[in-house]
Amino acid sequence: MEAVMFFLAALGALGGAIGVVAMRSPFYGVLALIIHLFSLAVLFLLLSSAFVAAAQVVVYAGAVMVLYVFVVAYVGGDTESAWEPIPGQRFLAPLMGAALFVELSIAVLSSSLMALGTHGADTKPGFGDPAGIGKLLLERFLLPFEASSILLLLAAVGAIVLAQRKAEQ
Amino acid sequence: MNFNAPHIDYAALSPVLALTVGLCVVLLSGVFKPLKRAIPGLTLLTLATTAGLLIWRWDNPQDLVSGALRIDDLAISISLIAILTAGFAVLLSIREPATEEAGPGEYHALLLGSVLGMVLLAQAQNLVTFFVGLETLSIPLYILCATNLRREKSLESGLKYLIVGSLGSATLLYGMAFLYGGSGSTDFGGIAHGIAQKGVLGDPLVLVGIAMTAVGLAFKTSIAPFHQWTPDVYEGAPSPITGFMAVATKAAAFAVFIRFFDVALAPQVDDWQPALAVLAAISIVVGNVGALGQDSLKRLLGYSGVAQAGYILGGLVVASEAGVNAIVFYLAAYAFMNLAAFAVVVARERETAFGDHIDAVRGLGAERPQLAWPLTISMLGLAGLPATAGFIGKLYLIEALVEGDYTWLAVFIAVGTMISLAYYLRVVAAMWMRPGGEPAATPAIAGASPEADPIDPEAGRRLYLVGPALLAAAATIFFGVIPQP
Amino acid sequence: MINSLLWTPLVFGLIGLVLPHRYAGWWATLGTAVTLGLAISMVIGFNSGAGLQDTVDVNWIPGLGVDYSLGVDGLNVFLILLTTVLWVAGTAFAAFREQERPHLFFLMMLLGETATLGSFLAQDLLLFVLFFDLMLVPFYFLFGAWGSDREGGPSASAATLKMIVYTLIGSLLMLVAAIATAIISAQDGGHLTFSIAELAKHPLSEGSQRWIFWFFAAAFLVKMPSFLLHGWMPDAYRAAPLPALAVFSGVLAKVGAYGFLRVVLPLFPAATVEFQEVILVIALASILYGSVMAFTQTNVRLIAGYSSVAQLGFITAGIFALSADGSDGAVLQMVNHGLVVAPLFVIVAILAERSGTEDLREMGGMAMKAPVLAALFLIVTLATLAMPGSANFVGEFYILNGLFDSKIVFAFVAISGVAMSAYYALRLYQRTMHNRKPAGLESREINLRDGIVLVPLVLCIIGLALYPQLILKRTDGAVQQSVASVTSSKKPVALTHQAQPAILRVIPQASSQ
Amino acid sequence: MSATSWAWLVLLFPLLGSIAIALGFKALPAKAAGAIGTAAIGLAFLCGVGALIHLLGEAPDARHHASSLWDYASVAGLDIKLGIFVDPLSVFMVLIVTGVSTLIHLYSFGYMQSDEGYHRFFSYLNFFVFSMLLLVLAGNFVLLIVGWAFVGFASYALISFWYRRQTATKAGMKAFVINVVGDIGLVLAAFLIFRELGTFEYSEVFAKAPQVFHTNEWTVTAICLLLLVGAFAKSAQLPFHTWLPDAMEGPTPVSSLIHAATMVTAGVYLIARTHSLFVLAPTAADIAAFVGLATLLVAASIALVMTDLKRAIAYSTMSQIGYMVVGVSIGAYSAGMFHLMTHAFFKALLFMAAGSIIAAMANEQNIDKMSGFGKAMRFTSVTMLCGGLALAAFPGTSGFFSKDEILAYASARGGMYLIFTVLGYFGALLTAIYTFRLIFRVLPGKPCPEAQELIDTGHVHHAHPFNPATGEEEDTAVGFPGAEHHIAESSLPMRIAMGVLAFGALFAGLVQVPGVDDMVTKFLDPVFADSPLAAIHPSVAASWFGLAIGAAISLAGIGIAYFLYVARPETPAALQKRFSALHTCLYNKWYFDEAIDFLVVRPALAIGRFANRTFERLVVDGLVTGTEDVFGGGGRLVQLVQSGFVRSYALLLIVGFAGLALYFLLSSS
Amino acid sequence: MNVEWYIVLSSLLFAVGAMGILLRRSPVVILLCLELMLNAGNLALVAFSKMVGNQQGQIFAIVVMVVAACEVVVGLGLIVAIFRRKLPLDVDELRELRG
Repeated sequence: MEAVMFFLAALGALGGAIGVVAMRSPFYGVLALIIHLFSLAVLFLLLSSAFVAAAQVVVYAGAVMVLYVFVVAYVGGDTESAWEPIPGQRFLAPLMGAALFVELSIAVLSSSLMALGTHGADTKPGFGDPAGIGKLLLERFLLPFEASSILLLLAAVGAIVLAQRKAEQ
Repeated sequence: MNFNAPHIDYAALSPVLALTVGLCVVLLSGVFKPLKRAIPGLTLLTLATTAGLLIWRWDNPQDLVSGALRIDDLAISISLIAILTAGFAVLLSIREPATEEAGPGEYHALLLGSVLGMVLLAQAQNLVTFFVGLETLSIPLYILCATNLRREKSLESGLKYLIVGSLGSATLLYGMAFLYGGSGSTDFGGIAHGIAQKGVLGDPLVLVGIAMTAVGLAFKTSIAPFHQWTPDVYEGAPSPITGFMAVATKAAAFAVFIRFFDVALAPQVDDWQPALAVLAAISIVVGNVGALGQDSLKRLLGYSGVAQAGYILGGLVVASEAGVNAIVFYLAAYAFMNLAAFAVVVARERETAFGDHIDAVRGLGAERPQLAWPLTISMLGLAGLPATAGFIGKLYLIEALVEGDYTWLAVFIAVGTMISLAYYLRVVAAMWMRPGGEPAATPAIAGASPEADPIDPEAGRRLYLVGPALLAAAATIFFGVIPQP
Repeated sequence: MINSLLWTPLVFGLIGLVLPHRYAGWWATLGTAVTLGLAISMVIGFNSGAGLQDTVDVNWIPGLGVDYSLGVDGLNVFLILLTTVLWVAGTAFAAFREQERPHLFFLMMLLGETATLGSFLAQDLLLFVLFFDLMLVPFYFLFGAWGSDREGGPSASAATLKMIVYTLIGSLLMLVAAIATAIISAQDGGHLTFSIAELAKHPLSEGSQRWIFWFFAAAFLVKMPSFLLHGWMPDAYRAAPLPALAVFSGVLAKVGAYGFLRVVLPLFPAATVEFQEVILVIALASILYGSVMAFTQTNVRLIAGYSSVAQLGFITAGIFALSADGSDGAVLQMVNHGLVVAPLFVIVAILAERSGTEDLREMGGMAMKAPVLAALFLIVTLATLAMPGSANFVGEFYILNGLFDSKIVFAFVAISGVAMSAYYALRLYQRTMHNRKPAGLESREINLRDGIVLVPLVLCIIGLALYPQLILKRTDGAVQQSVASVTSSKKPVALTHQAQPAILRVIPQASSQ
Repeated sequence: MSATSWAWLVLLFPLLGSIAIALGFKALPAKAAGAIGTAAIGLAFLCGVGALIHLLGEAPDARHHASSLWDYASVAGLDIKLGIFVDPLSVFMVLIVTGVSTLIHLYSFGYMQSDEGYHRFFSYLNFFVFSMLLLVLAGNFVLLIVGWAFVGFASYALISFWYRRQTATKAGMKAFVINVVGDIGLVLAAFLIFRELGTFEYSEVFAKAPQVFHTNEWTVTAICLLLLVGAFAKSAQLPFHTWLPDAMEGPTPVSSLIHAATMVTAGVYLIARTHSLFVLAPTAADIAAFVGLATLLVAASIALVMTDLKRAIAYSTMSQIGYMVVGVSIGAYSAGMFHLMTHAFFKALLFMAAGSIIAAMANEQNIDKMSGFGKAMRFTSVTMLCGGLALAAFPGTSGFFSKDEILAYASARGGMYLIFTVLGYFGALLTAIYTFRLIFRVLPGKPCPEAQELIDTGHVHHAHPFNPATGEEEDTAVGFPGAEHHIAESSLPMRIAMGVLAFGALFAGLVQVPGVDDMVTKFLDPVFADSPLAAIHPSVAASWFGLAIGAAISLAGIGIAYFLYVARPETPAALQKRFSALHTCLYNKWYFDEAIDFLVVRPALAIGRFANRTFERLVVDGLVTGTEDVFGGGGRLVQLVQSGFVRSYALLLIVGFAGLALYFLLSSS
Repeated sequence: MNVEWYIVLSSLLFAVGAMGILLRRSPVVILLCLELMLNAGNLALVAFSKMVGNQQGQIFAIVVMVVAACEVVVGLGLIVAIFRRKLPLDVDELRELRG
């Protein structure tokens, strides 16, 4: 069952990802990404990370994607031409993509780390649930947590600075 | 389930807190018209307070907030460099069009945000803080680069920086994930412990993780071949920001580079040492030859930054105390030299229609000696000529390298310096010597263009531009003569 | 005392910045004169038997083991005097003329003097390197900003850039080498120090010496410049303003040769012995090439420039004879050559003012109404060609005698340079002063202002010709010491290298009879 | 006063004179300069006499003294002092030099009167005398080299005295460079001496040499050969002689003093001075003798065809020095020195006479255009005849005794050395012929226009001043003979000088008549006592037999000359046609100039041009520009990659990442 | 499923995202691809978190989500600014800065 779920979710994630890369129109790209994100959430669940999966759905698929959709709607989702101005890019990009994948896979598969070949450590129930995450977040990772809130503030300020009307003068 | 609030030593955390508070105050002041004029002052006050608090914590190393941060002399000195640079940037931003475009409150808040990221980064000792700090540093900079919204170049630089920067961040993140996987911990100490204990020393997973984190950090420090954003972004961004970015980003990134590689990855030192040495050598060559023949001063400084990053990386390669000291000294020296240069560039940008083209400083020696001298000293210092801090910095680096049996890299530094003279001295020649060729017939940006910024013919006399320039130049000389005051 | 000697010029230069334009030159000249006075009193107080004296030694960068360490001994005492003398002449010569931006010009001149004195005085390896590099900065400005562009050639700033980059290759490698010397020495047991005397006590292993030797040699050979490394010289010499060129050619080139004696011989004795013949070949090539170039050149500056190449070749050969007399002669010859080439450039300046050209082919007959100028020039010429009876001859005599004793074949080749020097020096004199006067060329007697500059220099030449012992006597002790470090390491090497080229063993020693 | 003090004074006066005249060139009137110069040399002569008297008052084997002023350059085992060495040989030379110089100064006092470089001339001339005295008085090899080079310089300065003549400056350069080659020979010899003996001092060298060297050991031979290079260059022996004829560009008194009487004989002096070494290296001595002989014959043969009056006499000088070199090399030291003395008298005299005639010809030097001066210039003709007779070794004149003494010695030494006697007499025949060729061409016959003018008006001929070598017209400013530069025997000082010399030329031989007085030999004997060769003496009878043969040959030569140039004046042209190849060869001076030009000068200049035009540009500059191009090219490549496409930046980043990861993967294993 | 599978999947996603950045010219799509890469990192983090049995990786993943969101916001802001400035929304046409 878990294997089936994994393959389905993996297919979804991969398909979404390929969709993002392959779709000519940004709009379809955004939709493909949403599929990808949902699939990822499933994978997270499979990895007993309920809170992360939830956050993924709410934050990403919900909030962020909406922003994307708005922006794409605002700037217009022109499809991009197939013309490639950079010589060699067409050829090198997939090559390097493949190289990356091969190298990373080798790193993983040839690793002597035994745990990789297992289902993971035996976790207590409650691993990855909101309570545990929240506790960890507020105890050990208090500072990064607070810092990321400031980061969010800054990003918001930045978005305003960049997108404000004044720029059109 | 009981919740134990972590122990927080507010005294030691005070610099970070002060910065955060200052950031909010500045942001809010932007909203109220009467307070707008006070914003640079408030920003400077924040920076000064932070600096004071940092100095207060000198020689008192300790871990903070469950080991997320570590405040020690390395962190403090790097933070001080970042704050000093930010202070200069504030001064240089006075009357900068970008400030007006973005709104002074937002502009300065973003600047402070970036500084906050740097301070965090300099103190970070776990992967999460590291990543957040890095992003807190970068994201405001992406925005600040683009703040001169009327200029296409500014937007272009912001976008380029964002895309490549995020790519770098993603790579870094992926590397961190591998290291976490390999060692089972996100703390630097834990990683070192994990690598050493779990028998994954030399494991491909860990090594590729190291490679990816190295790429991410090399990107931030402008090490070739991950440097390509540098010249473009330097050229496109508003000059005060470029100056800030050139120095502070590099300093903060090197701080975490040191901490991460010399602490967390110390067990793997034999593996990453040669790789980083090669990267340093490539940077030295690429940066120096790339700067040859550049007409844009900022671009030239960008390439020079690549080369300088290569030099500094040398200090990291040897993974010794001497190396760390050398890096810190060199970064401080680099800060002064670059700030002097950028102050002059800013002044000339406003004063002439040539922008940052090298023609803008032609004949400066006769016209504006108060600007020509700082730029000259800066160039000579960057070129590593004696009696400047640059020379002493190189001295420290070379000594560390030779001591660490990386003499060949020291030779690379020497050869790189030789090449670099060709472009640094070109700037000096333009200022003091008879022009070799005719100045460009048309200024880089024609006066009538909508993108042109207003010309301020008095910019070369304004204290807030000349003062920093002279100050930085004086410091360059001072540390060149008395390196250990 | 030694501190004031070193820093007086710079202090005067900085004060001069606030004086009115008119006085800048004279103030600077005063500064150099004061320095000269200090140098003279130092020479008078010099005790030729006492080794290093007047020392100053302060920790400068404790973390790196770098000291601010100065001192005077036989090797540098007269080079310092030479420096101060030539700087007075050069500065006064410049002060008599209208200079653009005089403040800066004279500041750079004086900074140059401080840097040069510093490199002569430094007893700390790193301090030496620092001053060695620092010397370039003022001359970069002087050559680039006050130099003249050549028609159809590179501009002054381009030519100067070439010079700086070229000469700095060596210097930067030397920096690496200097640091390596100290660190390797410290790793062999001992604390980190750059003191030359300390380092000399613990020579490095032969393997390290080998590469470090070449790094130093590269710096010094470029500076001189020697054959194949002189590519920067023609353009820079053409561009340079003559007062600066006079001191540059007169003093700075000697720093390279001095470096061999001060640093290379004591610190890297094994490598010195090993590469003796290589350096000698370079030296000979410099002599021959410099001479040949000098007698086909038509630009008067370059004749002087290439003759310097040849002369520095002699000096190098003398040092690498690795015998006391050779090195004695080399030191003497450094002073001599400085005293000769500086007035030569002053004369070139005077001639160029009268003829409006620096091309030998367009000159001639200038002695007509200028007997005094002609006489001064003649004396300088004769000293240039090392006329027996001049101190230059004594210098060359010592050099060649040293070479003759150690490497006879090299001596025979080197001495052919003497004949060529006669030709090119006289050619320069004849083609400018004698023969028919081209139309439009003015023959005018030297004026008082130039006379004040030139006559004392010529008197120095004459005085030294009468009593070269003045220098030799004071130099010998230090030179013996410098050479002794090599000769002591030479013996085992000589034993292991039985298979010397046959030609070097042809002449049996007198003592075997 | 000791002998050395006298000697120091001998050195002092000319030096002071030179400096005084040089410094006072503006203040002193012309006559005062001449007077000071002449007086300085005169005083030096008197001091020389003082030294002579002092020496004569001592026992013959105690007649050598050394003295030094200060350490000149004495460190590192070299001990070079500013020291002099006084012995009969040096005093003998001092007396000849100062004596002849005084007379020539006197002559110049008149001769140069109208020259605008009058001060310069006397300053140089005094300096020359100082240098020459330094050369002969030097107490060690280094100081010898100094004097050696100083005279070379003085010679250069005076040859190119009229420096606006390109021919003069060229000749000066040639003389100087060849002399420097000689200097180098001496310097190398000094090095070798020092290497073997550890000293430069004469006394020590000569004392140590016999103990250290075996006879004919190659070291000592090398030393002697190197010394010979110096000697030959200075004394214009083959193949270093080419500068001497060209040196005639200088004013005539200079030719007379430097290039006839004194400087060019320095080589002879050197060989005599270092005879202790030559005794140890007989091979080198023989080489010297044969070179001397060759020079003697070659120069004499060239003198037969020279049409330039001064150059002909110059070749004669070379030839006569050949005799001296033969003399001192084969062991006839006193005879060689004696010939040096007599030659100084008669050759100086001949030049003076020639100078007068050339002045009368308004600088024309071609003997083909001269005739009839016997009537026009009586005094000059008579003195010229005196000089000519002495040169031709007319019985009873000074040259007669001195030359024959050398040849008699050669025959007394016997064996191979008879060659010198035989060929020496042949040379004497040639000498007599060419000498009287000149005299018969110039003095008798129908006066040429210039001579006629002198007879008619009492004034010398005036023409536009021109360069006799090129025919180029000259302006009259400084550096050329002045407009009135046509003094011909009119001035009293000149007459006095010529008169005294004529007397010397005729009668100086009487001091050394074989079997009668032998004054020179006796005086110089202590110097050469250490040489085994000095013990060989031709018997008186043999000497007189030689004299008789010499007289016969001299008369025969004069007779042939009379036959050719007076009795049958058309014969020379016929002979010239008959032996045109030989004549061309002689006329071109055996092509020595061309050979040297081809072998030395051209290659050197070609190398120089190659270095300047090709090597410098391609290799030296190429090294620079090549490096520049490499880095510049690298820069352009970097900038090309910096294409502005953000995606290509990303690509490079990924490539770098892939590379780095690959490295780490490879290093993991 | 073994953790390996997740990691390999995440590296595949990472590679696809990187390829997208290299191939696509619309800044919006490039931002999407950046999201892909960050999410690949998240997947790896979460998988490793499961593997080693501590939740630090999950915390990290959450923080990464925040960061990713920030990047998106800023990126989209830039895109809007560029659009307002009437510049082409094509990264290849923004190449005034080069050399």
